[in-house]
Amino acid sequence: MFSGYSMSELGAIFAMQGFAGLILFSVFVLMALGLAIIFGQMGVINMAHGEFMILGAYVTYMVSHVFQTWLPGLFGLYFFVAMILAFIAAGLLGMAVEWAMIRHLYKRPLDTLLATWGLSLILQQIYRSVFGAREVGVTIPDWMMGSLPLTDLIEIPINGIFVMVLTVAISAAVYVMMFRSRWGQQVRAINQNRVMAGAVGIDTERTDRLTFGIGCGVAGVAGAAFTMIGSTGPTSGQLYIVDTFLVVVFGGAASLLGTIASAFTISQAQSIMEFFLSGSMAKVLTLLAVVGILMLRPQGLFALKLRK
Amino acid sequence: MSDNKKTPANPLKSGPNRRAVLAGGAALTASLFTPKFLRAQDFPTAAVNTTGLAVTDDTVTIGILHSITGTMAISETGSVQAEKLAIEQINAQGGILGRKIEFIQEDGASDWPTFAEKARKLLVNDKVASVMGCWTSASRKAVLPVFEQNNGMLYYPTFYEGLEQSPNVIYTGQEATQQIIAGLDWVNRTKGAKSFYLLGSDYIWPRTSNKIARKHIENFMEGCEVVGEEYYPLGHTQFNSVINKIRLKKPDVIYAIVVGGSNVAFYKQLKAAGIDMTKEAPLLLTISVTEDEIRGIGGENIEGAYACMKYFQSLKNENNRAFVAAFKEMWGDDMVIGDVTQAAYLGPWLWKAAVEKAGSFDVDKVREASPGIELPTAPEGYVKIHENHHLWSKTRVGRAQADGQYEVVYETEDLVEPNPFPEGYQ
Amino acid sequence: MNALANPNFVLMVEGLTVSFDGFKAVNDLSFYVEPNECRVIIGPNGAGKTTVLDLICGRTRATSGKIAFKGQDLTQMREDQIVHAGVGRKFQNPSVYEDLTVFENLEISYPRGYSVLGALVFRRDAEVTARIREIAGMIFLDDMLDERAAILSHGQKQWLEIGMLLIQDPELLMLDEPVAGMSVAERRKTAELLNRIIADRSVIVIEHDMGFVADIATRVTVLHQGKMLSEGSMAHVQADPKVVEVYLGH
Amino acid sequence: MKKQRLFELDEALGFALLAAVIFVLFPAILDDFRLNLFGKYLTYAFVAVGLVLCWGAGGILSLGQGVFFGLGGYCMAMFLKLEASTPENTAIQSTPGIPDFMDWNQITALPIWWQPFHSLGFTILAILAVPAIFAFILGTAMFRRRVGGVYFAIITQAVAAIMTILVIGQQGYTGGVNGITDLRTLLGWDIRPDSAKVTLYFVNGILLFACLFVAQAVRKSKAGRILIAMRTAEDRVRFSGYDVASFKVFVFCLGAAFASIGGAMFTLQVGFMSPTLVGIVPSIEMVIFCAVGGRMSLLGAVYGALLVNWAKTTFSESFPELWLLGLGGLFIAVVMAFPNGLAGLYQDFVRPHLGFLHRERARAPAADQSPAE
Repeated sequence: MFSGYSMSELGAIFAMQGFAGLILFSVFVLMALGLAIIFGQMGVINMAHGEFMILGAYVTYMVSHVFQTWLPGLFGLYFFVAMILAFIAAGLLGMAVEWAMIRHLYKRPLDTLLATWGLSLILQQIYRSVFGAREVGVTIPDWMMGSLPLTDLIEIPINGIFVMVLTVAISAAVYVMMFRSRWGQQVRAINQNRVMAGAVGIDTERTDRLTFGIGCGVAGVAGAAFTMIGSTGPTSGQLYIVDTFLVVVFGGAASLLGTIASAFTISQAQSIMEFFLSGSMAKVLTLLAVVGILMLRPQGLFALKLRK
Repeated sequence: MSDNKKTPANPLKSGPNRRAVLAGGAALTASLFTPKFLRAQDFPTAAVNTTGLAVTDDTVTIGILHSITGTMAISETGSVQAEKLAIEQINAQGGILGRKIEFIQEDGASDWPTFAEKARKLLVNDKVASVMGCWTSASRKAVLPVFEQNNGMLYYPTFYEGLEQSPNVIYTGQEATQQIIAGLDWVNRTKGAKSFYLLGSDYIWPRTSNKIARKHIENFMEGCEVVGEEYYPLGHTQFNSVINKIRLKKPDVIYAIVVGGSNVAFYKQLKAAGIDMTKEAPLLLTISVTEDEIRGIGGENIEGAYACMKYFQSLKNENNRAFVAAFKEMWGDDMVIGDVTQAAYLGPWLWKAAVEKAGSFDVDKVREASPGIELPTAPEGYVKIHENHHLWSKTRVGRAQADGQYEVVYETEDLVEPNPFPEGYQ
Repeated sequence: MNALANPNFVLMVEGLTVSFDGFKAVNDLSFYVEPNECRVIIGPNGAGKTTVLDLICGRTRATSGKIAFKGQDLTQMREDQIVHAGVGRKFQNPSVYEDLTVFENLEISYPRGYSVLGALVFRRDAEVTARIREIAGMIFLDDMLDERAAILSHGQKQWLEIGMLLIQDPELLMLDEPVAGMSVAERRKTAELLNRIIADRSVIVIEHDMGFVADIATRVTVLHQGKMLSEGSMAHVQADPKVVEVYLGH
Repeated sequence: MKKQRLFELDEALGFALLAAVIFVLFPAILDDFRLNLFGKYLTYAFVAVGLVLCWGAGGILSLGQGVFFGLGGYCMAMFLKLEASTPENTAIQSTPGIPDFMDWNQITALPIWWQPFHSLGFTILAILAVPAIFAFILGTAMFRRRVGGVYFAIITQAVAAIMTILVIGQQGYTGGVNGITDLRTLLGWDIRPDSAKVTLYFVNGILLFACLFVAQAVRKSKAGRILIAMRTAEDRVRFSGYDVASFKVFVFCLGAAFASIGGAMFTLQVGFMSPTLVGIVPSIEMVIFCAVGGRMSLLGAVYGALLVNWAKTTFSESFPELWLLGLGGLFIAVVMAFPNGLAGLYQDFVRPHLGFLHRERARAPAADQSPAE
């Protein structure tokens, strides 16, 4: 398939395909980070993760309208406001859900799965009632929708760079929170031994709620960012859920580093296969490979071998 | 943001702005249609309804069967709205054979077995005289045996892949050859396009349409070739790889039949990757993006792309102006109307014309009367039902504007004959 | 000498090592258990006592080393195969089936119908019932056969689990802290029970209660940080200065 | 110590009551259309019964039961489609005699793996064997490596996603999104008229009872008790000499075969099979049927499937926009407030008033404890 192209063309294509893979990688990390926090640290399966993301997208949509109406001069910057508000909105909803539902189910992880699935249906219907059944069009500031021509052949999409920068920033923030802050210490303590953590004076209820809220908040930011590349509709969240879970499980649930590594592996595999095969087959083969590897290595790529 | 608020939760209650709608309907009627005020007593129920349909002395009941929940609700909402508008307008004119139309709305819930179940319910339990409904081919295929077995009448609004001709369905949208061939010829003739990259969501309509496109390009268009053909799963949201492949192949035309949520992702990523469609290098031609879809994609992201279908909201004729005005009166100013919405609007009117021609609600008589039915009042212009139950219609090419509307740049001179089983394209 | 084939020992452990992410929980451990011997393993917390039992019964896989039971290499066998070979193991925390009755708990351990098909066609015949009654008598639960195991006291659960092992009549019985958490009365009854059941089989016991150890042990192995610190009779071990240092220093 | 019986008195009465409801009550009070709908609901009950064994008894939650339902459904649909695709019926095609969707996809000869489905015998065998073999491979791979709980759930969910994409993507062989439609006769017997649907309803009911009896027999055998034992103390079972994985594989295969029978009956009753029955959403909905009925109770699962689907039809006829809220609320309510579903409500509120039925039983059976996790 490469006959008839010059070396520079091929080089450019491979560079751009590599970049496409990196964008996909960033998207996967963004999708999965929130879930990795919730699933990895709390053992809760949040099937409504996609709906929390879409909440972030709808917040972005509303903020864009507010700016268009009242602050047209600052429209180019609304996206940053939208992401902060998306984090807050999704985070608060997450904390409310934790309080009302999840905290009663910590000992029954499979039941959290069913309950949060129910939640996702309810959220979908609420979105549909509030925002309509149709997709909404989120207007992205012009500066974010262009591309940077590097050479004649290589063009780098700015929104791709934006997603990557955002991914790095959020990953770094999560890392700092998990491994450098008191909260992170408490979360990890609770993850290892809930009873003991409570006994040494950690407010496990508050920490749980905060953790769940932060996980959902990160999902909200991801949703806000995805308005640049995807659709915003009541059921759009479901598009992400399987990929997201596979990334987290493949990485080894308890490990944030594992999540990032698995996002990298899956995205590169999919991106390379997409280039050589048809899109549908690439997807099937990627999923098959992930499931196959998980069967051979159920603890995921980066799980620690623990003494039981 | 507010269209759903305007959707009446209970279909039997009328929507808002009833008076305005009636006025709109009346305007349409007055300007375009010579109303024949038919009185019910001239058509005794026993005579016009010999098969036990839900027809009384002053009402006739039909069904509306679309998804209002699930993933397809995004697309089907417009069809429901258009069908309700047509029913309101027909009732404002005095109904059909002096009988007001009442309707029972069922939710197919984007689930094909549910469509079949609801279709059965409408035909068997509710005995509706006809059904306006379905959107995806899969839902139509699911209900088709139900309609054939129970002898119902379905008005199906979507442009689709063809390869079907049921005595129990009137296809008010275009079949694939009607929609595809004129557009390909046009882009070759006026833009000099020689190489095509075919892209689609992975299911039967894009695959069949691309098959027809490929056959046409390879067999009937001199010196033209297909340089790539690619399918992505429904709901796929990452298109950077295919965009790179397109760059590599440098086609003159990207022929895109992406649907649903994937559409939004595809056009946003295309724009972000620096492929400016207004430069038309490559040119993008689609048959799957109506004004409805542009709302989700954002006009600024698809500006400059060409779409090939039979109807655009911006069509400049009296019928369409009245239709658009009435539609916005009923459902709100921020509504847009796409090809399928317009085709759905034709359904009740075509049925009315056939019933009146037959002088009966009986499905067999309506079917017999249907071929040859003309509708000069159609927003898209004159249409006529073909022997094969599809519509003769013109095909048009529109260029997407930043405001989300299409500017019509081409329309076929004559009506294009529907040809659901095209020779030479199999 | 091929230690694996030596018929004088029921169990041989040689050079046994297991590491978790570099941490060697058991380090180059060797010991031998003779027929009808009661071996008690003692040692401070974290010495690797439970891990040794896990390794023998197949719950944890050895990094290196050999474990042979009557000439069979246990390191290559599945847990259930090890059980069939004649090794029984009781867990530290009583592990019984709380949703089932005492009778059903014992019945599941009855050594017949191990395969799926066998379990489907298994019939509760007179022989099974008689044997379960006999064991229930031994473990002081003969009047509780129809109770759900969930309502048993901690001590009764320990007995039940011991009973579930007894019904299989293993040649090597491994008990992890069988009297932990028991009342004085229960403890006395348990000692009596253990003394009865260790009579005609080899037993490995992990225990902290030195009085209890002295009561039952044939030989004692002292573990410290995964390694063998001392081995011999109770008196020998108690006199060993290394052992004294570990325990006093602890 | 009691004698082992297949049925306790109250269980026997429960079975008899369900039989009365399915075989007498419904046909008596429902018109043909509704009866056909309930027949469709009953096909989901097969899946729910299988899930009671896997999830309720064995603690294995599969979110991929739709795959097995679909495999059974597609096997049956392939047979029916071949029967419907006679050269006379398909004369209009470029290659007469093959299914219409193959012709649309330029396939000119029947694929080799479709050939055996000309035979009803082979088809019935395939309906039972294909899902069981698939479940065996999947289960062996996972249970041997001790994948369980949440991981198993997510992996089976991914399998459902893969299956859907595959079926849709290979539309020349599977009919794609549309599925396999326009099925007409079974060995010349027209399955479309109402009279045929009524017959199929009874066949369906009889098969469901056959599955219920098998499930009851498994539960009452030592294997059933081992499953319960595994749920609370898996290691203890393992160190009592059982190969735990093989028991899990067994119930998983059994559940898969039940689901598959349900799928085949679905195809017969509804007249087509499509990938919407295979994917993630239907798979999770099938779990909720089971949860509503009570994950421990075989009969509860049947009532759960009937109740949820009946509610779905009724609500979506009257309040389509509220239906999702209702369904979502049902999920949450069942998990939070009624973890044992209908069967739990029966145990707590009805059974105490029926003391005479179970006087001989000393204590309540295992079903009233909280769900295992």
